[in-house]
Amino acid sequence: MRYLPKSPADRGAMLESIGVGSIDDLFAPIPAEYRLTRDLKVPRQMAEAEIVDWFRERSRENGDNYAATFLGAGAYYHYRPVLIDALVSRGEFFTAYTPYQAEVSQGTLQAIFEFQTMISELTGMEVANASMYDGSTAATEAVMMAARLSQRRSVVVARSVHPEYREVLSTYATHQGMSLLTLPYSESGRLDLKELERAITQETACVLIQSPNFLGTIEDVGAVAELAHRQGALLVVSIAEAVSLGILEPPRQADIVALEVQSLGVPLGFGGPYCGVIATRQQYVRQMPGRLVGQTTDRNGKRGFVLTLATREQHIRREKATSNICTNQALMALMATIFMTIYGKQGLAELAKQNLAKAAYAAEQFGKHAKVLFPGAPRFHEFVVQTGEDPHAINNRLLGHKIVGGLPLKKFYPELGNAALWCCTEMTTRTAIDTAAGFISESERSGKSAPETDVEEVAR
Amino acid sequence: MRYLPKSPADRGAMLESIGVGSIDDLFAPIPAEYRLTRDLKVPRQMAEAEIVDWFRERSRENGDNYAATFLGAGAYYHYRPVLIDALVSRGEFFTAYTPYQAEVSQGTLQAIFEFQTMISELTGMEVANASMYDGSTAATEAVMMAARLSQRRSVVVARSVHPEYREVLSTYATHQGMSLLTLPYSESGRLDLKELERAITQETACVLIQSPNFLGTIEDVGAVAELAHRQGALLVVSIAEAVSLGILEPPRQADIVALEVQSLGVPLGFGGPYCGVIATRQQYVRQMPGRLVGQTTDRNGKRGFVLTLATREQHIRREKATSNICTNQALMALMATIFMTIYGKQGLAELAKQNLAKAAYAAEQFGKHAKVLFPGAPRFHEFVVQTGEDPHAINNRLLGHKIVGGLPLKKFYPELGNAALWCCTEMTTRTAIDTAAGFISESERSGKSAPETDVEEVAR
Amino acid sequence: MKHPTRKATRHVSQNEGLLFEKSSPGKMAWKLPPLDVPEVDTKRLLGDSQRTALGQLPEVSEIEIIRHFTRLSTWNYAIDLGMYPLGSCTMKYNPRVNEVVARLEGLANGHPYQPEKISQGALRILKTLSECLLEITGMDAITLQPAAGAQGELTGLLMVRAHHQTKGDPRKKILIPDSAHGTNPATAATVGYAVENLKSNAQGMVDVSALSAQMNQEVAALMLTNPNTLGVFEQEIHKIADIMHAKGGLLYMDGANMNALVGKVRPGDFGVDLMHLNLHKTFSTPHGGGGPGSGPVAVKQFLEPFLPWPVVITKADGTLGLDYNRPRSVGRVRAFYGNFGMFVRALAYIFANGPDGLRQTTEDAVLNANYIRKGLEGAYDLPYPTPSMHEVVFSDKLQAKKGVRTMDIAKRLIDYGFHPYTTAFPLIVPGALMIEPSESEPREELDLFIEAMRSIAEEVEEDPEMVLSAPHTTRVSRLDEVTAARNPVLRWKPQG
Amino acid sequence: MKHPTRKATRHVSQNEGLLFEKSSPGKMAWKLPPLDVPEVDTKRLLGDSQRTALGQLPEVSEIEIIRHFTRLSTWNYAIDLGMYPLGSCTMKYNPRVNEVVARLEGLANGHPYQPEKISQGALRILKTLSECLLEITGMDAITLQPAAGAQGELTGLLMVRAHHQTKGDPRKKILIPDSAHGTNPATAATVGYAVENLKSNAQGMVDVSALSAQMNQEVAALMLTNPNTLGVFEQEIHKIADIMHAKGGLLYMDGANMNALVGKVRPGDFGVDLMHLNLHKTFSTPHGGGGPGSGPVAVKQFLEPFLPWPVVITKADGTLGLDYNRPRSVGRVRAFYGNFGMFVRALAYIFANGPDGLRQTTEDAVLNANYIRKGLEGAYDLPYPTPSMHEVVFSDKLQAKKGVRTMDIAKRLIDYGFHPYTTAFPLIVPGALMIEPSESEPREELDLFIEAMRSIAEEVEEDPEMVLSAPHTTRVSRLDEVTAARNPVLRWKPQG
Ligand SMILES: Cc1ncc(COP(=O)(O)O)c(C=O)c1O
Ligand SMILES: Cc1ncc(COP(=O)(O)O)c(C=O)c1O
Repeated sequence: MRYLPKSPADRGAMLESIGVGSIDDLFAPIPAEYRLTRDLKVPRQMAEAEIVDWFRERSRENGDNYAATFLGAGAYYHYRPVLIDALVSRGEFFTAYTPYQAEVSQGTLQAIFEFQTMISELTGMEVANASMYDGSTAATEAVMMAARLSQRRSVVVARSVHPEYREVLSTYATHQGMSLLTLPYSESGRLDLKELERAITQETACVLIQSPNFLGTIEDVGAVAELAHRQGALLVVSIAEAVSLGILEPPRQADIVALEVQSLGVPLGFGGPYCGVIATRQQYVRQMPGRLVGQTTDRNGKRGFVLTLATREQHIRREKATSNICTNQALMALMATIFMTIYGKQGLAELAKQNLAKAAYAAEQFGKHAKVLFPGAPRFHEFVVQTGEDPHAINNRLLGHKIVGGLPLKKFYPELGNAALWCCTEMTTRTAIDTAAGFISESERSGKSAPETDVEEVAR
Repeated sequence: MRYLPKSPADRGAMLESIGVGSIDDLFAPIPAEYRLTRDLKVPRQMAEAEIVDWFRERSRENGDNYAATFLGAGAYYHYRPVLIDALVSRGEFFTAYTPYQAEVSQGTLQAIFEFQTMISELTGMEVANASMYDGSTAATEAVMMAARLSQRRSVVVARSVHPEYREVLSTYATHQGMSLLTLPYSESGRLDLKELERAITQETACVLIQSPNFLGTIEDVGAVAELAHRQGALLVVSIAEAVSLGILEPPRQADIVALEVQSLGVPLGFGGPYCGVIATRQQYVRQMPGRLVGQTTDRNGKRGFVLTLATREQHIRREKATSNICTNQALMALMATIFMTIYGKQGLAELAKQNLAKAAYAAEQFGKHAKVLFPGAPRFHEFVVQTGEDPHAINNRLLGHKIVGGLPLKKFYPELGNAALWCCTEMTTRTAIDTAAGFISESERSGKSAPETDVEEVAR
Repeated sequence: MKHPTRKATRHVSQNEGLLFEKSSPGKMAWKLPPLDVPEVDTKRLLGDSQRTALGQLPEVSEIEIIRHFTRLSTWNYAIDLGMYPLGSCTMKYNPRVNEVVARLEGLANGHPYQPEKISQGALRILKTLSECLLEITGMDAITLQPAAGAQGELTGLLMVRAHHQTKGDPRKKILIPDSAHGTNPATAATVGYAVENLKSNAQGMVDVSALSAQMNQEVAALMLTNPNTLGVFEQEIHKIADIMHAKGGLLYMDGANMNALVGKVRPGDFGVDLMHLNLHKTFSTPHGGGGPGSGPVAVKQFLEPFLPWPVVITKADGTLGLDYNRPRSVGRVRAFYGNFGMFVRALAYIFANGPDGLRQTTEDAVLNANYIRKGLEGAYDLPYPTPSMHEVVFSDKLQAKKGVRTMDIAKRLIDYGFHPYTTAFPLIVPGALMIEPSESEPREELDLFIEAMRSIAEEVEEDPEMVLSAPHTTRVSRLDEVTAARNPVLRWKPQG
Repeated sequence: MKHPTRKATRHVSQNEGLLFEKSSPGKMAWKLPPLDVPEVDTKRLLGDSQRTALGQLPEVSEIEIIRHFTRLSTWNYAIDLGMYPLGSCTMKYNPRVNEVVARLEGLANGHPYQPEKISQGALRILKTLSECLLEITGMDAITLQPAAGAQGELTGLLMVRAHHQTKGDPRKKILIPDSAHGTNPATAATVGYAVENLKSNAQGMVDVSALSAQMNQEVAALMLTNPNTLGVFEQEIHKIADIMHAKGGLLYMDGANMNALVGKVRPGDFGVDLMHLNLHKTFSTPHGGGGPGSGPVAVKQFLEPFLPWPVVITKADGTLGLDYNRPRSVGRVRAFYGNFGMFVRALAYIFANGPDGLRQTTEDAVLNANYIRKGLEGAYDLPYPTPSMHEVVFSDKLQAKKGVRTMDIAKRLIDYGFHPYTTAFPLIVPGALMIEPSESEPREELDLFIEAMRSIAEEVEEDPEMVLSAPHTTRVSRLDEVTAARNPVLRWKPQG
């Protein structure tokens, strides 16, 4: 087998030096009755060329030749500068372990320190950790952290938070005896502040909102923060689209920010690996989950970096740890670090502005033919369009033109009827927007409303 | 501009420290009347994404989705193990210069030393150089080297040497006052030995043959060597398909071997960059062109490698140098080194054997319908097929099935009529062979012989 | 260095500051294509939500970025550079073809919500990998959703809980051996269980009679690592399973050490009810300096209804789809379908190996560990003489007499050109040296390792200070972790 | 080190033997797909031509190959690690996007003989690059075929020869300034010309009156590097051209130093008849540890008929094609069409820059060289005080008094974390230090370089032995080149 660096002679000599007659002697501790005496039924050993071919075929079956996509909803298609893969493909980065041994891991450690710094700047928080699994678990762990900090067990969640994030929160919270109260969005697509005021009590550990939220609207973070803080509750803000922070005021009033950084240079990759991160105030850092890198000095006073505050973590604190997380998403955090470095202060603002402009144009074009919901609040690069016809049907026709339409929302928000969430980024060309607008216009003009059963479920 | 690491402030401060008022002061030595006062008319600065898109478009126009190719003729489509690009993409390799400063270039130097060793082994020669531009210039320079060694000026060349190699030789030889005599191939597709015997004289510096030759046949190197050596001429053997050496006896009787190593892991790349190399006997090394790496020791007796025997080269010897070559094809030599390491002793033999088997099968299938020329001599993985119809026409139909047919030979060997040179490698599937055989059979059965003028010139 | 090593030398290495220290206004590494839609008035669109300042993000050029991260990278040790014998981490070769296939256009750019009809490739990968992992573990059903081992544990314990709840018997406790990894108790706590410690016996295995005594109707499951963190196979695994099952408890296996078992024995065959795998250990996906990982959970049939949603199904028309309609499911543990990129890599690894390669891999991993064990016996204390599988745990008992502890030996190993082993784990071995070579080490590298470790043992006798003050060959000397934790500096700030 | 540097430190570095020393029968890194056609009897097919033994090719596994070449790579200095101020080499940033586009399927796998109708993409690249280079040089026609600068020179001189021959006036000599690169005279000799040296004047420029005197009907051309190898622009270029043209000679320009001119001045505008470019210098294609390069030759219209075949043409139907029907052509200088992969990269570089970027690049290159010159004045002898363009040449005159020569200073520079400059070239400067920073260096790196060079100058005064015995920080100390040349060991051989 080509990955194994041994010749038959090597194996023989090693067995001899160990003092056993055969390799099976080393497996003697396994009770004989359980030992496998047959080959595993997995595909036969394949040549490299065969492996590449097999996956190429899968890639082709997976829409590798689509011209445009209007899908967002927590996973965003941005341009990934080629520097990212060029750098993360260096073996010294991607084949290294967690930097436990600082003296031979300064590369990873310094890069994480830079990540923590940039995320702090981007979110307007004081500190950030080294990463969480993704945006959904970051939001969930942020809520747990808020519960520990506030010593309270009730959580108020906006319904405009990503539905799958809410599902994850619910999974985790259920078994911790925490109660979740989900609040509706208002006419403007924002969390209903009146409902919120009523819902928050002295028992409320925190309020969880997302901004821009799942419906594309930007929440009034200041107002929510005030209502939360008035009752001693913390505010946790989840952000699924990190590029938005290039042009949107960060949620400085929040106590904890849970960010998904996929859009900063991490491939869409059919949903993962992505990279969550938690940022917060300095004072809360000892309740923060996840790894942290800190600056220190060596014996000669030279600057260096180490993993620190490990007493929060499972390998030291075991059942009393702030989280069970161990392996995290370091390589994706490195991708994001490189992405943020490439765009920098100016570029990130310009990038976000292009996203804003593309979506504004698209909303305007679509709005000529169909209803763009929630016009009352500002948005970044996603918006909800309501059509007469089921959006699955429109999308099916668009697919024929190699364009993937917006995400039909019926599954998550049935009350919105024939609505879909459309997203534009710097990758969305005017041509694609105009084409999609054409299909929507045609659908509306012909007054189509195909029965849903005829339509393939094009979004899950 | 994103490649330039300067801020406006940096530039200002630097000008100030130099003591000039503006950048244009530094360009004062250029007479004013010649200075360009307008923008160059080249495309405007493009974003990285635009650049990628532009070349993607070109890639698509360049047959990026073809299922199979039967083209060989000096450029061979073999599988390139992914390790090659993973390793040569390390900046330490591809962004380094020629290893002039040995103490900070041991990586490149050791790799070249390994290349020289493997090429020596592969060709059956004693020493090999660090690389030449390609197979054609390697053959040409080998002939020049033979002329220096023999102190003679006449060269005998087999017509079965790659036509473009012969063109290059002719270009170089013309202005050196060397005479070239081109000898025909015999019935078997090999150099006509009787003609050779007659042609070689005491004036003959060397005989140049290629094996396997351009027509796919393996030359009788021993017999040619004997005839050459009998008259004190040297034998230069050009090898365009290095993979053949996995299963073919190397030309040990040759004095100089000029090899093209493209097929050892270098991409087809529309003809370049490829990588030539010259191998020879130890005693001839001081007349060898190109760079050489030698083993030595440092001040503590530790093994190390350096560029050596530089007194042969242009930067020391100027007009008396063995060649004008300076920059060579180091990175391609590294690719070949990695390729040879991956396949190794056993793998290279097996690889060559698969090539042999594929071509044998194809020749058998094609031979059922059309005439396979030169059956009298052994061949490796190329063979000439003669059809009733112009092969351009058959190829045109095959193209419609995303298969690129063999190379029509009329341009190079008009005497062969409707002949084409077909090549199979380990990449050629049985399906592709059967499909092509089907088209040939169909062509022959329908007795087609379309007038050539109707047919697009599908090969150049 | 007293004992010179054949393994490493010192060489000139580039310094590099923080990115922020290289930043200067107007430098840039980006350019956007011209905007093809009308410009917008940001203020008008965003009002108060408009951001005015982007803080301290750096401004640098492309070449500076290449150099910055290239230089940083050269300060790291990595599998690509040499043996990385971290016990419990299975640092094996990360095949390059995995990286290539994971970056294929349709896989790297697939959107998780794209229509099923253009997602058949990705779904096929999920399905094929699932089938392979089930065959390898001997289990019946699987979820690929968990992002890492710890989240696999969590998913597993949620299913344990759901199982007991469904039976109307919500239990309270999880038994965990004292040798277990920290994520085990941390996970149990996260799921709301009380953790009860299980003491190991003198062989480093589960004390079966103690287990018998501790096992009762309150216990939901035993979380067992097998081979355990000493690298020891639980030989009485059948008894353990029986004890658990007899009292309605489940046997959860932490599969972090599957590299000792693949192709040789299947947990599903020896009584395990559910388990997680670490694709980033056993199945060669790269660690990436700390992640990503992937922690699929495989279960026996009776637990299948509790798997997180969605699950991959074959639809009536033969195409693949995702089923969200799973009323008894524990729910979702992360957004989308898991760390898909790792599935691609793990499957490519399985393809490259085939059944024969997988078995040989396991055999070589065990061979390597035993070779090291043999090579170091005598020089280091072996607290548990029980046969080793894929890793071996020594202690610093002999060296501690000279005041040298496992961490010191680890640091000194760096000077010999190696990444250290795992220190101070498992907790049942005071001063542990936990060594896992994996199958990826040639004999040559193992010999150098043994030579280095023996040389250090001699140094401890002759010149302990040399070891205590190690490393001596790195660009920074030993770093002050205490101050780092006492006054945490977790981000760069502009001077002044 | 007496004067510590901020630029570099020492760090642990892996040793690695030769591949052959790791080989063991039965190890492998390859696997072929199953053969889908019948097996063949090799002996029957090949007879005596069958090979029986493959010699000493190594047998190793994949992980060993990755480690071998990764370890080797870490022993190299590279542009990606820092400034690489080799004069005359233009070591600039090699953009990563170039590498990506050069590897696109249709370009990387395009066969040189594939039908024109599926080669339109490649031909379009040839054409677009040709147009850009013609605009940049101010010339009329171009060939991209030459594989490197030296082959460009050869192609150019062949055209010079063809030009004179066509006129029935085959000339015999080429004039070459004494400051020229070795390839110039070597090429002239290869083409069968006699070389006549042209002495530089006190400013390091062509001595115009000497040129006048030497120029006659025997002289085919002057090969001029401009700026020349001292980094000096030939200010009397118009006179030089006039002198050549007046006597029927041609002005050939070695364009190795085009990085000083692009976007600021065009050789075609100042009297050059033909010239070559080095895409691997001016146009950012990577040097690859010694190649590949690419040396296009651009000419004035009257030389167009002599260009090597084939040339790209636009056909009647608007598609592109290759024209081989070139009766007056000098012929072919290599197989196929040149180093196509380098064309892709060079064009990507031009696209990334645009007209403004190209000009700014040139300005920054000249700015950097002058900044270094200013920074080192006084510390090192400047033999020619003429203004510098993109590079500056000092001499070791001051240091030679202490017995320290340019090569010693170069080796010491390694300890300061830099790759040395070019030593001992051009020949007109005894003990030359030829420094070309290129535009890719940030001010920070230039300051460190100046600091290092000044520090070395001080060391020469205080402790010359420190410099003479340098480098001190590399994994090997100074290597014995004399023995290497005397007893050449050019390949590994098995022991015994
Ligand atoms: C035995 C054991 N269990 C669990 C884990 C946790 O796995 P992960 O880091 O993937 O969350 C580890 C990881 O080191 C481990 O070694
Ligand atoms: C001035 C000059 N001319 C010619 C050459 C030769 O170019 P190449 O190495 O591409 O053949 C060089 C290369 O260093 C050079 O510096």
